[in-house]
Amino acid sequence: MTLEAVLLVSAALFGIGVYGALSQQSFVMIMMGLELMLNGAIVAAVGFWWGTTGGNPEGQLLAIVVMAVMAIEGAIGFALVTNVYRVRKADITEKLRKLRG
Amino acid sequence: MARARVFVGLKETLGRLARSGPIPVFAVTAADAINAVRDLGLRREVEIVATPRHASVLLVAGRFGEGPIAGLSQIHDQLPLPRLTVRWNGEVLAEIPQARLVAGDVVELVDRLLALDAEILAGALASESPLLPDVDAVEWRGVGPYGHGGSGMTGGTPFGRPLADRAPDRDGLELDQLPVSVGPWVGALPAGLELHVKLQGDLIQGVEVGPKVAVMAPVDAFVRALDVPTPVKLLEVERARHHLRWLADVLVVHGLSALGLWALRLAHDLSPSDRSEVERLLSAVRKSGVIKLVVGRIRGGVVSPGVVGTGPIGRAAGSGDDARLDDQSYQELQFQPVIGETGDTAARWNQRMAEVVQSLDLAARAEERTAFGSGCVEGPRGLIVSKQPPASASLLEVLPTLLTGLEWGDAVSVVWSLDLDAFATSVVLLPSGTET
Amino acid sequence: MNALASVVFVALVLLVATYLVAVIDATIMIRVSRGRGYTGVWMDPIARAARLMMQRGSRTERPDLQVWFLAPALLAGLGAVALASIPVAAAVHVADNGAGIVLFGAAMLQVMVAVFLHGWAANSVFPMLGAFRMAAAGMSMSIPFSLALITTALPAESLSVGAIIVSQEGLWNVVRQPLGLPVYLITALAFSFWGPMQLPDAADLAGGTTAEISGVALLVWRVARIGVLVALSAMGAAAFLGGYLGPVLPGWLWMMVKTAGLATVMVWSGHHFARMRIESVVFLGWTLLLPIALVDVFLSGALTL
Amino acid sequence: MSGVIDLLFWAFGASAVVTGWLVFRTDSMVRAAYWLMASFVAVGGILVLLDAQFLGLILILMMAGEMTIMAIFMVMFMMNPAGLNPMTMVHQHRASIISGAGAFIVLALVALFANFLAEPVPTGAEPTVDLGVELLGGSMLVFETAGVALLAVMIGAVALVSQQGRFGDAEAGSLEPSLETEGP
Repeated sequence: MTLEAVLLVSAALFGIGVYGALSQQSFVMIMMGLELMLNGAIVAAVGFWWGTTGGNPEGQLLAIVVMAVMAIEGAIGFALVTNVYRVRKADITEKLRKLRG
Repeated sequence: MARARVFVGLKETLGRLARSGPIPVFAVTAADAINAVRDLGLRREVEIVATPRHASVLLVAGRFGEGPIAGLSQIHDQLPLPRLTVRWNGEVLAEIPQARLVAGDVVELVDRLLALDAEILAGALASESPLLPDVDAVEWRGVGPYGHGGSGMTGGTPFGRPLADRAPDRDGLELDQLPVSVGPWVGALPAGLELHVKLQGDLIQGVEVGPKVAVMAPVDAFVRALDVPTPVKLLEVERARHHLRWLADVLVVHGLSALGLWALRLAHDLSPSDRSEVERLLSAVRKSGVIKLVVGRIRGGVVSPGVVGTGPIGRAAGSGDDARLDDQSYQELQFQPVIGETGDTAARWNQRMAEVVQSLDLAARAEERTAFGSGCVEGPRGLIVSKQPPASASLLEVLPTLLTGLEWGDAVSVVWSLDLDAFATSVVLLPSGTET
Repeated sequence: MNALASVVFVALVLLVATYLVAVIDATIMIRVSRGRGYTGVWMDPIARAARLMMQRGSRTERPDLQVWFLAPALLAGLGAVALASIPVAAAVHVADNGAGIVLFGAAMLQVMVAVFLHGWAANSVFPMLGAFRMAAAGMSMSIPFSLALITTALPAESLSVGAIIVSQEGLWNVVRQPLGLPVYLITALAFSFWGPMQLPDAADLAGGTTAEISGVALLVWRVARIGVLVALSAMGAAAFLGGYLGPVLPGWLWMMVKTAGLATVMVWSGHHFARMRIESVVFLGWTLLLPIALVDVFLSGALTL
Repeated sequence: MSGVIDLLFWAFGASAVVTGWLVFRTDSMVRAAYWLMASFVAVGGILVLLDAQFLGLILILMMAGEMTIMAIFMVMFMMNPAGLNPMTMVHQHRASIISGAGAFIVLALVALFANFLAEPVPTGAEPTVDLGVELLGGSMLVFETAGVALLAVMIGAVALVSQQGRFGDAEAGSLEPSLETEGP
């Protein structure tokens, strides 16, 4: 288990996340792509903390911040999806041509 | 070879062990067998289960009308192997000719069940094969470029199946509405009640009551009292027993199966001297919070006296109408009906629980008095008049308006609190058997 | 080798405890229902298990088969993982690493997932409603649950269950944090979906998520459900009642007694309190238990400082 | 021992990637949500292997709730969430594949050929304790900021979804947009 290996896994997760976020039509699936990208970011952050910082806890702190970002993304994302659906009856991006109300 | 022998030995051991436990039975009951099946549930050798998936024996009890019994074949095929069908006190079934016929009381039935179950577990008796072919109700076929069929992402009939249609809901969203039909034989609802429900999540958006199952009307003490003056003591004990059995059912539905079993035990051989025990049960029920914290919190489910004026439901809604008031011997006993106010679910619970005690009290003071016999009787569900459908029949018509807008759990509570006669037998038989 | 031994150990403990809880449940059932003179209590669970073992499984139309079969196993595994994070005696534990209590919490929150999948995969209406109920109840209860649990780590200044037990040498957490145990027990009922919180497998859903399964699947599900209850009771004993600490008797026996006590309380509640409405459960979790749990955290924090 | 660790790591890594990939390959929306959770659980395992037990376990703990919410949203908003009829809901597919692969390749190259300084976590360190001290010590401000941000988000989310939001009924001025593209 080397730092390179950890970063490879993180890169793969991030790549899949990019693919998902760009390719999916459903809002919720797009959010899943974003979550997957953040997932890769967490792996990378903890990997660096483990491999290069000599156990400096601020590395872990970064991962915690990423998790907070994840939660924020989830909450705001779901709120927006719900509201958009309520107002526009749209659940896929194609139904949202313009973002004006 | 050796492995085979070990396997057989293991099966025998399991079978012997299984025999020492209760036999899970799923019951399909006509109106005249409901109480018999309740008494069956009191026996330790038997356990009445709420879904055919958990049962080893399918029990079809009582006298049904002409024609096939709704949904019976599907239920039979839902029983896991090894399975067995027993027909109790009724004609041969058109759907399940291989069903074992049993006539007689609970004791005989239990003995027969034990014997048959032992044979099945030992493998001496072949398990019943399915009645219906194992094919999909509607053919699944792919349409369109991805097999999602028809118009765009949302719509069309994927694999020939219509999608749930969308409808506005209370959150201002427009979400799927699942059309499902429940019953007529499912543990969550009274026997014989079939509901076609539009569900949004667990919110009921629309209800239709399915067709009634044709059954022979039961002839109980109250029906006999239509033309024969009957001892007040007997009538009131029967009334208390009816309410206790209702209480047993609703307690089980609300997750209090132990208290429900207690109520059944009390109802089984009830006498006016049991009053203190009954009151102990009722206080245990009140302590369980089922009235204050569960059914008391349900918004809706109110039945106004205009819909049902008589019986516990009417009295719970504040109508003082009670045929016993017009009867001379009840007047001698200074009978005054218990009258509620709100007419909601909790009120119906309190009403029946109060009437149990009142009936036992009346029965204790009744001595040899007799009552009724002039063509109209105050039954446990309300006024019974010969040549007329029972008052409770009108409940089935108002069911849709009562249930729409409730969550499923609340809807079930409301349905049970009505003490529905789901068969709503419109024909009242006289003891002679001649229809009036 | 060591790993294998610990797996076997946990599995055995879980099985025995499950059997005992089933017997306790049957006993209370008999007592409450006034079924006098019944002596088959010890045999009853075995007989039922044997019957289920002889039953064939059942199929619905187009179920999510893999998920449907895996969900009971998942639930059982979660119960085992949770149990593994709890020391049964001084320094006798399987997986109580630096953050044992977080491991326990993670396993318990995954119970919600197992039940949801179990109900969803059946492709039938009652199981699906049960799944949604579990999601709602689990969501509302998870935060008070985690808070009440994590508060016990404050006096110990460590997240390891062992350290939490040791920190109660002088004074048990049930006294030090009087709000903790009630909140924990109520939320534990929700996560073992037992008694008043038996929503996903409720009778008004004709068995809920179990309405469509039979045979071994049903057996595994029931055993796993009791296993989760056992794990929750054991953690309650460890985090609030001082775990294996106690005079005279050996530690493991104390642990057993306390766990059995809490399990009995929860099972007893199932026969004496009616099933709550899902709405009340959500209301209870968010508006009552959450503030109480927060007060619990603040008080305990102040006391610890 | 390190052999076992490596084995576990590769097992977790592979399952994290594979399940992450399956998220976008399955038809059933509930499966998609829980494949994602499986990916997170595997990552949690990796974090535990990387001596960050607390982070790994808290990740698993968080994701149980979040992914259940995801699954329910999928069931709410997608037609045919059970995937009983196969469908692919993608646009600009090739571009997405290319950019995804590109991102992976770039990051992988960085991972393989950049040289990082090697200061592993000293053996015998207690990362959980250190993290706790750090959170409520040196980096308290960061931690508190994250907390406050979450609080703000909660309030904002509630304001957004509540039918009577700050700006009146959410229904106000709603109109069904057409799927046709306006203009050339």
